[in-house]
Amino acid sequence: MSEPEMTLDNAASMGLSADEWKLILKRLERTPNLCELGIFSAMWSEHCSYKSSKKWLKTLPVDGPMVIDGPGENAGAVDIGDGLAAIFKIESHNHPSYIEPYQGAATGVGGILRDVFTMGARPVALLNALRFGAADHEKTRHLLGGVVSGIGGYGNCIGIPTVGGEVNFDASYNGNVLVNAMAVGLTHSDRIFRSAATGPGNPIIYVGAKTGRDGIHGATMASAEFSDETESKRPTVQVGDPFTGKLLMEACLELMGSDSVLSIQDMGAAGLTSSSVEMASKGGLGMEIDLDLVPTREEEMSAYELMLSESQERMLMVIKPDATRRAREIFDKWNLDFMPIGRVTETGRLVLLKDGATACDIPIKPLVDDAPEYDRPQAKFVSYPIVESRAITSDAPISSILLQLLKTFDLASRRWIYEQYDSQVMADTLQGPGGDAGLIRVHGSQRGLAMSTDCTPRYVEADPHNGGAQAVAEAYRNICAVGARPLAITNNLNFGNPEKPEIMTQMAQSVIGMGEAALALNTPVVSGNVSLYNETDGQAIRPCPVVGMVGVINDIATAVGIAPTASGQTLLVIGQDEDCNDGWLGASLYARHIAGEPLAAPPPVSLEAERKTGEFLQSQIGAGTIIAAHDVSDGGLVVAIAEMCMAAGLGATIISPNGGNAHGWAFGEDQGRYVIATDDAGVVTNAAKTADVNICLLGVISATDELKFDDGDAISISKLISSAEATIPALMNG
Amino acid sequence: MQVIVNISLKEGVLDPQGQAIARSLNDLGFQEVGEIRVGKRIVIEVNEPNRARLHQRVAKMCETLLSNAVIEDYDIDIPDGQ
Amino acid sequence: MQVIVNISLKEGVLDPQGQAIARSLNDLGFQEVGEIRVGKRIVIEVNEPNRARLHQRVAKMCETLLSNAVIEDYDIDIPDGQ
Amino acid sequence: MRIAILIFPGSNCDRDMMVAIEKLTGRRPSLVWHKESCLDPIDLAIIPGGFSFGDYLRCGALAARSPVIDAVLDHAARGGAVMGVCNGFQILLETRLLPGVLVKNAGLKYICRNITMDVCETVDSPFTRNLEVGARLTMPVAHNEGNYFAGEDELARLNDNGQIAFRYVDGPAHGLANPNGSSLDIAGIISANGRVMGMMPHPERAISPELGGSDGAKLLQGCLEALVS
Ligand SMILES: Nc1ncnc2c1ncn2[C@@H]1O[C@H](COP(=O)(O)OP(=O)(O)O)[C@@H](O)[C@H]1O
Ligand SMILES: [Mg+2]
Repeated sequence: MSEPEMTLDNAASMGLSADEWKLILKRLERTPNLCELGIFSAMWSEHCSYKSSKKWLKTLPVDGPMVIDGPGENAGAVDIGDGLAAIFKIESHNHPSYIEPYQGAATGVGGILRDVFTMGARPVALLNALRFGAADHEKTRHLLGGVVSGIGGYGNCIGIPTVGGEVNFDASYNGNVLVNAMAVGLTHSDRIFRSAATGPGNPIIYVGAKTGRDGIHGATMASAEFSDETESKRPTVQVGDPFTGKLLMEACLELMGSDSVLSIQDMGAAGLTSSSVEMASKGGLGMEIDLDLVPTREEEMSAYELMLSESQERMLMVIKPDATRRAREIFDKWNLDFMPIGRVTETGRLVLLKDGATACDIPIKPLVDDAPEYDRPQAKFVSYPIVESRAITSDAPISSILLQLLKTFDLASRRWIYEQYDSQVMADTLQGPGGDAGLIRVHGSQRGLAMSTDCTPRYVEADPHNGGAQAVAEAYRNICAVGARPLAITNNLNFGNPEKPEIMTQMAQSVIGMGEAALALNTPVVSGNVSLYNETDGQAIRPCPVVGMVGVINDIATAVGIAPTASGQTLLVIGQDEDCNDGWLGASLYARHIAGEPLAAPPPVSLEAERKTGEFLQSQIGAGTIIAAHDVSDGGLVVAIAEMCMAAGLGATIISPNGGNAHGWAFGEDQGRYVIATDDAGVVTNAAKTADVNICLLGVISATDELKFDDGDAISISKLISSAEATIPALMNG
Repeated sequence: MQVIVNISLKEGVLDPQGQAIARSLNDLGFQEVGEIRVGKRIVIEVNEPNRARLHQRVAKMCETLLSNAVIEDYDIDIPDGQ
Repeated sequence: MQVIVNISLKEGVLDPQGQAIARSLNDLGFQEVGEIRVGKRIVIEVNEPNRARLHQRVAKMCETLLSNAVIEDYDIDIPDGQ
Repeated sequence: MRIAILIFPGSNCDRDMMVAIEKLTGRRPSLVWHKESCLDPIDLAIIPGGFSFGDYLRCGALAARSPVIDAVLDHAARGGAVMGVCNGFQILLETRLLPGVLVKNAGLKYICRNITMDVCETVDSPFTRNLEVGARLTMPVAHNEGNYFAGEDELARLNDNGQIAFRYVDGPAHGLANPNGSSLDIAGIISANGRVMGMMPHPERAISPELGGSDGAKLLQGCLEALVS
């Protein structure tokens, strides 16, 4: 059966533009067949080629003394001391999760874990960043329930603890949820595996699960806008199998310990296509693969289908020729397919055989080098106005506003979510979800790794540049708050359609802000992911450039949590000056929930102050003067204090400010601050003065059930707890 | 009336559970076992005497809640003589 | 041959999943829904031409692995005309 | 003290258990792959938590039919001690070494949180002998199917025979004491002869104060000492 000749229409239906089609004809000097066109379309999709974002990603700082592998490998690698490397990356699975929340989220976790163990690292922790539509939107309950159990379903089964994450609810995500999953792994820094193919003649091995017709063209789907039609088109989504994922992880790690693997690449988006092309192109070599040898679970799969299937739990490796038998034994032990399917060549071409004939013969270089790169136009951004707190506040008592805020979906307890994740398996979790950063022990040592995911989309929308920087600063604060030293970041850029100038502005400006902050805070970007076209019927999501940060603490015994431990401990706020009696309410949660969310500029970020304050906090925690610390973020100072009291089950008496604007003081979201509890208030205060860091006395922890202000306003801590705990369960069980 | 709804994975959708069970049966000496697919069998008590309408309502339940059309098919069986 | 094994919970055994589904359907406006019980429907490809022996082997699979006699019943359905 | 920890392809608490045992005894237990069909002479076989074979069909069902389980059954038949934690408990029920079943949590969700349980008065058993009756122990649970179910008669028998080893008590402020709807708040049971014990909570995750407390160490230590004496 001969297939019809490919035309521009075919190319267009695969998401390629007329110019891109012309370039393919030119490079091949002939018309591609279906399989070849599919390969071009996948490699040149937004998802694989980063064509709209590359220009901006290049501006990010990627170097530093701790960086072993920056962006470009399957995941980033940083030196954490003792000859060890932390390997981590974040990745989105937004579109699949909207279509099938359980499987979409589960395969998102599976995919990011493969990126980490492909590098030879054993994954030790998972995090996530989630965005759902408004709580009262008809789909939210279903999507939240499915996504959370999918994340848990995969992570719990494979046995990697989920130690942190974040979740927001906002109507802009009604038709476009965000599911970003991050994985962190550990290995010896001299035992990292990379993907560049080596040694012409060496065997190419396919391992893992069999190939089916799952998620064909997932990469192009992830690069296209949603519309009502998409929902009815119902593309085949991938189904994850965490059990096979676990077998694959164990088998690969076992094989990597045996000096057999030369290069290895997981099959993620665009499956066999992107894995083979990337391995060959990085090695400057070619590949010849016999598709008839690929293990399949469905009959009569075409070359096109085999190359574009996104079946999960598969890997491609180049191994030493004499290691084949040992390698096969290991995969047999773990009941996984192991199949030599081809060899590395010197031709620089991707040659695929099928049914004894050549199904594809194309040069590899253009697939990668000629992938389009666009400098898409931006719109001139008009910053939201600076709005004074006076224009926003009411005169209700602080306690009643606090209660109201803690009940909102923005601030309510996330327990219903994170109790569905095994946060303790591997028995190294020092702090799971519920604090600032997740903290795990480096197995068998006193060292710890801290990690956090953060982004505040409403800030990014109001001021993309500042919002990009703020995401880094907030992650930085979460790491510092447990006493760890921030090392490096990974990021996931979630935006709408980049062909719209205003979306391009959001992306470009927030990446610039993110880069400035990463540079100033000495946390280079070592990996990341971009998810564009997050739009439904022309309605873009609120921009969400998520930052995932990893830090290290040399002695876990010094780490702190957010809960004060006894009455009498002094509460201080670091990064705020003594006579502060107002605060920045523009773009705050207070403005959103109490004042109808007026368009207003977000609080500015001072990177210099962030760094000074963060380093001061790290040194004080290291010195043992601090009992508990919590960064001030969403909801402001009084929310941070209340969260500490709720975590401790203790009350506090707080000194109210003099004059000024009490609601601005209580709920302003000024950046660069931490609330701490200490028994050594004098020591800490003096040290702050010496370090030229602002510090201000807030009050004292009490053994009562009351958060009390010295003007008499008060509220019961148990009431705050029960209110904050009730919100999400009420939605999900209601 | 009692209605039985069978939910099965669409053809081509991976069934890891079925695979694991098949392998285990083979290991236990049931060599004659080939592919296995696992679905759900939901037995519903429905108070609706009109069979046509019953079928229509149960189909609606399947589409709204019981099955996920992306990966699953359903079929409705209304036993006779009720 | 294709064999269908239906696994259902024994009477008297609590079925929280069935209860939850019934509650959701009621909430979604399906007031006519009463009790719901959720079971498994396992479709097995078996290479055994002799029907009597086929039934016997599948029964053995049920007893050894597919069902847990403490809480579950099974029934075997071998569609005609294969 | 000779201890074997069984490993199935999807076990994921095997290392945690090994580390805990090594910390408490100073000796590394032997690790036994599920395809082995015999066990060297041992004092205790431990089946750790995880998802043995993906927990497909029913938790523990596929694992309970693997070769190493025959060896465990022989060991138990000789009066050998067996302990199953979480998925290990589920597997023990599937082997019928212990009665009853573990079904889906009442909340129909996976649950990972710290629970508190009471040590109950039991038949003489190495698993409870060194623990004070009424002692409260706190440690994590992490499971989808920990809802213990048995017929009325069976439950009465377990209760009357002193086979209930641990019961959930005293819930946290934000939840019920019993995390999964278990009959009689059962968190763990032992066999009539006291030699086989299964429990849902994870003692191996609570072996040092900075990591979830040390009540798990107390529990394991008690068992290990009773088994040598
Ligand atoms: N989706 C989630 N997955 C896991 N943990 C979460 C998730 N959402 C929130 N958490 C946890 O809940 C706690 C509070 O979250 P959040 O308010 O976003 O913290 P912060 O403001 O410090 O970033 C954190 O410990 C976080 O790790
Ligand atoms: Mg924080």
